[in-house]
Amino acid sequence: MDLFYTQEDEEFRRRVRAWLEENLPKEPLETLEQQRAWHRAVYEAGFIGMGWPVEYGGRAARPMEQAIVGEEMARVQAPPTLNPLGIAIVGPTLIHHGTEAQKKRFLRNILTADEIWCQLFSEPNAGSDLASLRTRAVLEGDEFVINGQKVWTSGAHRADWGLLLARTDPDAPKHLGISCILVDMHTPGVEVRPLTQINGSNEFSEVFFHNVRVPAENLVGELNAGWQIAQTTLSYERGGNTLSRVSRYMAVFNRLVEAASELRRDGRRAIDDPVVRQKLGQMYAEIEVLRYGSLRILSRLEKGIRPGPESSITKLYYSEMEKRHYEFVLDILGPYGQLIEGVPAEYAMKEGVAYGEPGSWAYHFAYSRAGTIFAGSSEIQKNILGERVLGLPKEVRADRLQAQQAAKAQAGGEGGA
Amino acid sequence: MDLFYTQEDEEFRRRVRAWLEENLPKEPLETLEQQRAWHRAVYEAGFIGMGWPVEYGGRAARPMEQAIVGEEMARVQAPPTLNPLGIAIVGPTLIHHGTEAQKKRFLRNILTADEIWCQLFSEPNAGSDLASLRTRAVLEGDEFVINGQKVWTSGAHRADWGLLLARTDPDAPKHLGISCILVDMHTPGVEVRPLTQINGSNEFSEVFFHNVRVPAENLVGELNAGWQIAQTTLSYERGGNTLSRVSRYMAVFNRLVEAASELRRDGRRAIDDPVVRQKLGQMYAEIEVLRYGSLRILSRLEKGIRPGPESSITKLYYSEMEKRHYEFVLDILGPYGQLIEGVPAEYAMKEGVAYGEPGSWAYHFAYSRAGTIFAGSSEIQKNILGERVLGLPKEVRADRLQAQQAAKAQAGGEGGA
Amino acid sequence: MDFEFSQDQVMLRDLAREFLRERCTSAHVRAMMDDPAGYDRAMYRQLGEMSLLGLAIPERFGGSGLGMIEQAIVLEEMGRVAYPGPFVPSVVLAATAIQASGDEAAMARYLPGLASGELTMSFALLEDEIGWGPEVVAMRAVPDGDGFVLSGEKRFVPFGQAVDIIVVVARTGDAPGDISLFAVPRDAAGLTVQPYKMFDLNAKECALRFDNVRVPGDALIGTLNGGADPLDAVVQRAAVAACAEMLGCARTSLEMSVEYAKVRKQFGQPIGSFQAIKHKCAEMLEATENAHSATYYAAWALDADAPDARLAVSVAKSFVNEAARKVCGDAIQVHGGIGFTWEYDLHFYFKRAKYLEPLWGDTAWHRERVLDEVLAGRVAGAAR
Amino acid sequence: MDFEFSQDQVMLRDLAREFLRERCTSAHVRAMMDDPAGYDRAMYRQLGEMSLLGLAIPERFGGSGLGMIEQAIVLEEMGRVAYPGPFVPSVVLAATAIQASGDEAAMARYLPGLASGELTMSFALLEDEIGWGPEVVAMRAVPDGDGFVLSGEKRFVPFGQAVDIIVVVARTGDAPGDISLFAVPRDAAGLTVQPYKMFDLNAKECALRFDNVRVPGDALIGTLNGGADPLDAVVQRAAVAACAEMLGCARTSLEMSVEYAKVRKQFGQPIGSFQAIKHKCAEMLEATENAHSATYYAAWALDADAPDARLAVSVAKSFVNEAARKVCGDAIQVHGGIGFTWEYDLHFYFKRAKYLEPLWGDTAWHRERVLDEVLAGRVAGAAR
Repeated sequence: MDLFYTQEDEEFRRRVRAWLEENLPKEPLETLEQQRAWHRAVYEAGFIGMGWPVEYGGRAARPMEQAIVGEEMARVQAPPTLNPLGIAIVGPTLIHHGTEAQKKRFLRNILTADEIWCQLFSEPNAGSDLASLRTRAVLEGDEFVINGQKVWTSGAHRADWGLLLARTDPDAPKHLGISCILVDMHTPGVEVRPLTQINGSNEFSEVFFHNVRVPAENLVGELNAGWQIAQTTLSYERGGNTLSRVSRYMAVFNRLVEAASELRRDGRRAIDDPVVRQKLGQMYAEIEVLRYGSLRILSRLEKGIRPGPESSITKLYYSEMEKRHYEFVLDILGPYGQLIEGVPAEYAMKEGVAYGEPGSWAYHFAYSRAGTIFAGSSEIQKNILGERVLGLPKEVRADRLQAQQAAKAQAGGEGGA
Repeated sequence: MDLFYTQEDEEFRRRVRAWLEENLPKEPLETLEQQRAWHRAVYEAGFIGMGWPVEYGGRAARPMEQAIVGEEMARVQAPPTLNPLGIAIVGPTLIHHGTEAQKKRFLRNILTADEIWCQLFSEPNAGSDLASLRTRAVLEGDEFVINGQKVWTSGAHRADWGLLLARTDPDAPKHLGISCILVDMHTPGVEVRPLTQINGSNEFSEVFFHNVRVPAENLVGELNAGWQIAQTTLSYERGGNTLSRVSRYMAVFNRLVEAASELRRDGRRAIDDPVVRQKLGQMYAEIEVLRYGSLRILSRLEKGIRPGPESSITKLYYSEMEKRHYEFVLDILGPYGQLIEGVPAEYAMKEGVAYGEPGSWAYHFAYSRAGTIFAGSSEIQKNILGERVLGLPKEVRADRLQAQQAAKAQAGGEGGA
Repeated sequence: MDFEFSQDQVMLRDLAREFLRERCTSAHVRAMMDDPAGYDRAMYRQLGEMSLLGLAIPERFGGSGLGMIEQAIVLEEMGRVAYPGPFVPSVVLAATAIQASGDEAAMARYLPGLASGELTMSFALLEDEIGWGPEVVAMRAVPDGDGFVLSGEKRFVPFGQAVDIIVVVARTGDAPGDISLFAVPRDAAGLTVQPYKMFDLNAKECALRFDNVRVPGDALIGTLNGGADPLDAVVQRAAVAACAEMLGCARTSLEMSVEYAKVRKQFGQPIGSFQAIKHKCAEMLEATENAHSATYYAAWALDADAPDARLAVSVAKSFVNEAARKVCGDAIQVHGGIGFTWEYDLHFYFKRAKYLEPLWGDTAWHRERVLDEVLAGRVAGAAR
Repeated sequence: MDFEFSQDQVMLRDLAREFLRERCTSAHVRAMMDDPAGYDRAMYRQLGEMSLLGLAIPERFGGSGLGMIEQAIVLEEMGRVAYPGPFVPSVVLAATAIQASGDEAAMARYLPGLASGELTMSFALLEDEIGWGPEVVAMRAVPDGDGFVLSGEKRFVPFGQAVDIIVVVARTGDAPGDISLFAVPRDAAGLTVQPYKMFDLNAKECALRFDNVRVPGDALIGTLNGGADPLDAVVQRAAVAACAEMLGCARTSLEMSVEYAKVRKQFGQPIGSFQAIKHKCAEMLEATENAHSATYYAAWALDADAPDARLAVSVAKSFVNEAARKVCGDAIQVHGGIGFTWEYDLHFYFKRAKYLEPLWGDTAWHRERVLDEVLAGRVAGAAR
């Protein structure tokens, strides 16, 4: 055990900091053009897709270097770069499962954000039970014809391409009839409808497919092997990027401490109230524990050990923690924590924020409710931990029974017990 | 809504208080004889089985009167009377389901505690899943021959009689082959082995049956109708006796406040520590809510409305609350809360208490862990509330599937889906 | 001992429920989010015609002479549909302040209008500091001829942008409790309204800026420096009103969750058949029913002037705050993604309950008061 | 950056695990409950022979010159089997106090015996008040000729009834921090031992009554009035030691629960297939793994003298307290009735973890210190 950063890491961190000092935009990025410029600057500095193989535009950087970049970006609250799903999900999927032609065609444009990607997985009736998805892709000649509906698609309104999971064999057991297909979002028949969330934002959309025709060569991997591809993809980038999350939480915590140092409650500053202090102490401790856990995963990644299903611990922990912490925030700030417009500067998370925009306490409070639902709900994470890490027996479940019965029926009607 | 007690109730309470002032034992009751004398005095005052019909030795008292007696007894920490299971469980069962001969033979002796009863329900492999019990009772001529094992039997070592659930039809679906039988605990072949709990006490026992012969006339109700009888019995006395529980919690709370007023922590009295005060305030509020809920049930009982499955709310609430509260107790008292012998008088729950005896904070702390397991675990209570109160669909469960398959198989081997 | 609603109370509940279900639809609630006034004046007047506004106002001033229980019954129904309107500011906050002031002239002047719905009012307490006693009031009302001049800023004034008159708590002396109540018309010269936007878009609150606002002498409600007791009465009743409304939010959240869990299928079976969901719903039921007991016990204790009334109010607010937080929050988890969409109504209740949670004492504040009351021996009589 | 144990550390863990599994059986733990000394001296000496006692003692005094990480590794294994013995009082509390005092003579006198296991010691801090700084020390050591006389009572002295020498914290001056450390033989004249019985029967603690106990001048460890810094060092290391032992308790509780949930059937299926049980086990795993990260980060931070070492200790103790409470408590719920029986071993871990929870700072105490450290800016360097 040695939890000091190596000299090499410290040196790298200094370089990242120096770069940020010089290049961090002084003003908020308002237009897509400004955002593209920032993205390109970060890319050219070598900080995007830095873990990718060199031949695909990456730098084969160590996980620790990637983590340091994430941490430092979050520390100075740098604006996000573009194409997060392209870089975190689609790129690695293509690197692992794509054809050489697909890699050539797509990877560089993902890194430069010249083509922006979204992920087309969830459906209205396939949330936790993703494998029951119903969007159909039927092979007609050298084209797939796609019909169906996706939901909870992040960034669909500005996406050029989408990574789609669709059913290609309706007769197979549900996990075995799914394929993974690349879809040009500008194809006729693709319709994106924004979906507003309870905090007023609409970064998610519904996406409808009406006879959308996609070249067969856009299939990723084998036909009907989409489920496996999606699983490896989903676990690909887990854990290594949690340090940037820690930095974000720390920034929020620090702002909360500032506000609590100004705000008076019941005759004293909130920060001097022992009950408030307990909550702040708990918050900080819990964030630190996330940091320790992240370092633990990172040190395994550095040794080339990929996290398995136990990475659900991290997701479960931080999403439930975030929910708890934003309740604390609203406890501590009282009604000030619920103001979106008109909040006095000294108590604001960020000034000049409109309803539906990130930057108010309440916006993020609401958002903390989504963390335990999206990307595998807490219930799903606990199932994974219980069954795949602890080896507890699987639930008796209706879909499994149906599958068993179907298998039995197919094996021939021998009947009986 | 009118939550004042009626004048009649207030008058009755005054009478109970006056009686207690005169009759409450001044010294702890140490021998069984002393306990019997106390029991008899309470019985003669009309405070035992007071809700029973007059013809069986009761007084047909209103639920409110019963509650007041319980509350007042608990308020002065009166010693318990004998035969609690006989009076709460067995008596009502016989009143509802017993033959006239059984009523004549047993009821009066239950009230006077001349015969003490235990309840023989749980088994090592039938806890939450009580209906899977395996103790067999085989009718041979005019006798049942009983073999098997029971566990978690409270007061078995001093019981004269037991109310037994045993399987009388091993071929019937599991809920339908169970009967309810009265067993003389002095019959040859009945062996009681004390079971020590984690707090060192042993009020529970295991009970073994080796060819125990019981007259057939000791069957309660119909053969194989035992499950239904047990269900009605278990729900019979729910809710009305919660006020005495509230009084007990209040007594503990008051003692805790005394100890916290003496104990110094980090330079001040514990009672002056805002964080401790939060815990005390929460405890008191939660006990009060139990009191309000009890009054609500009681006021329905007064109108003749028997509580249904929603009484699981009460059990779930107070058992989980107790667990929480004893954690608070140990938080507040620090290491003093874990002393059994040698605890300074000012911090003791009760003085002169040996390991395994009630009266230390830690004894009750440990006991609080049992409340969410016994008498229907919290998981079972939540199932009841979910399915029987809220009407949520039942779980897909292995035993149900087996029962379905068995039923299907019996209906003839038509096979297929 | 009777914890059940009387027949009259059941009729009242049904009346309110039917009216609100029919009129206060999802579409109405959504329309009011963008409405500057934030409520439908005609619907509010109808509440008056149905005698729902004057429930706790004495009969001689046009009310029904009932009490907190009846107000709680109506407020629970309002919580159930997330009703937007100045019911609480007018007939709980302002009406309580006026009645508790003992000022007969003020009662005669304001209460009949409040009961009929012709008049709407609010109550302005908070400034910069959060707290619920006279010590948070720094704003001065300075005598000026036969009137007073008020300067300063009040915050979190509910429906302050829409009501006719605001009861303002102002400092009139140097002792900590030297505060007084003044009725200030919203359109008074020098009074500027700065509407807030809150997380609950139906929680119409605003800041009020007073720049030498002059009011006549008869704007004083009650006696000079006599504002502390009425303020205390307002806090007590407002806390219970918040409980009732949160209880209604919890009830709807629970009902929607149970209905959804029955029909939504994942893995081939209704999600309500999974223990993770079933047990959550069971806990929500437990919390909701206990919140009911706590809310109505407190309402009764206030009406009956029971010795443990203050205790009961703090028990209720501390308990119902947590219960509603749990129930309305868990409802989102039970629903999954759809519960997080704007189109689905579930967030109405989540937001309303969260809005009410810190008001008139948050959980920590009331727990401290529970212990205070207990250590002072002000507990329920008979049972102790 | 390497959060994994080194090969040496893994070997150490396996060595301790194997020895303890074999020797510290359920029967041994149960036998020690009734044993007045509370531990097996031969087994303890064997720990010394295996170099497990002197891990954190410098090589020149017969130890291995390693640190807190290695002690934590061994303590986690001890927690796993609920080892009863004076390991913590001797080689964490007393040895830390002696080393932190900087007193070379005392080190030469005591440390070799502690490392070999020939000598056992304890540490007496608490009196009536609960707290972890010099301010809880009221007992005076009064100079008397070339020695000192001690009078008063110490409480909660771990294994005080069984060890050879007790390091006593006594007041020697009037400033709040004026405390000193004295080595007092257990059989000193005037010293009376009053053994306690605690909820964890293997937690052998006692009260020590000092009636004019006279000790020579060289009983002073370190300098006169120089006890505050060593005390602080003791609290830091003892807190992490408690974390490690609680972590071990949690691990065994989790493992037993998972095994039981796989085989115990109710309703025709293993209870581990029910979400209520499965999800509880998943949460227990989450808590345990996070407790591991927190414990070893803190141990490393102490060894490395990292700028955030004090913060890390308080993070760990506040977090692991709660984690172990949850895991060991939930284990009983998962087991149902059998988990509540004396015959089943589960209660060993539940009780040990509960015993350790309030010691060297409970959750609230450490949360307050976390915030203190943060507001003082003593946080991890690079990441902030």
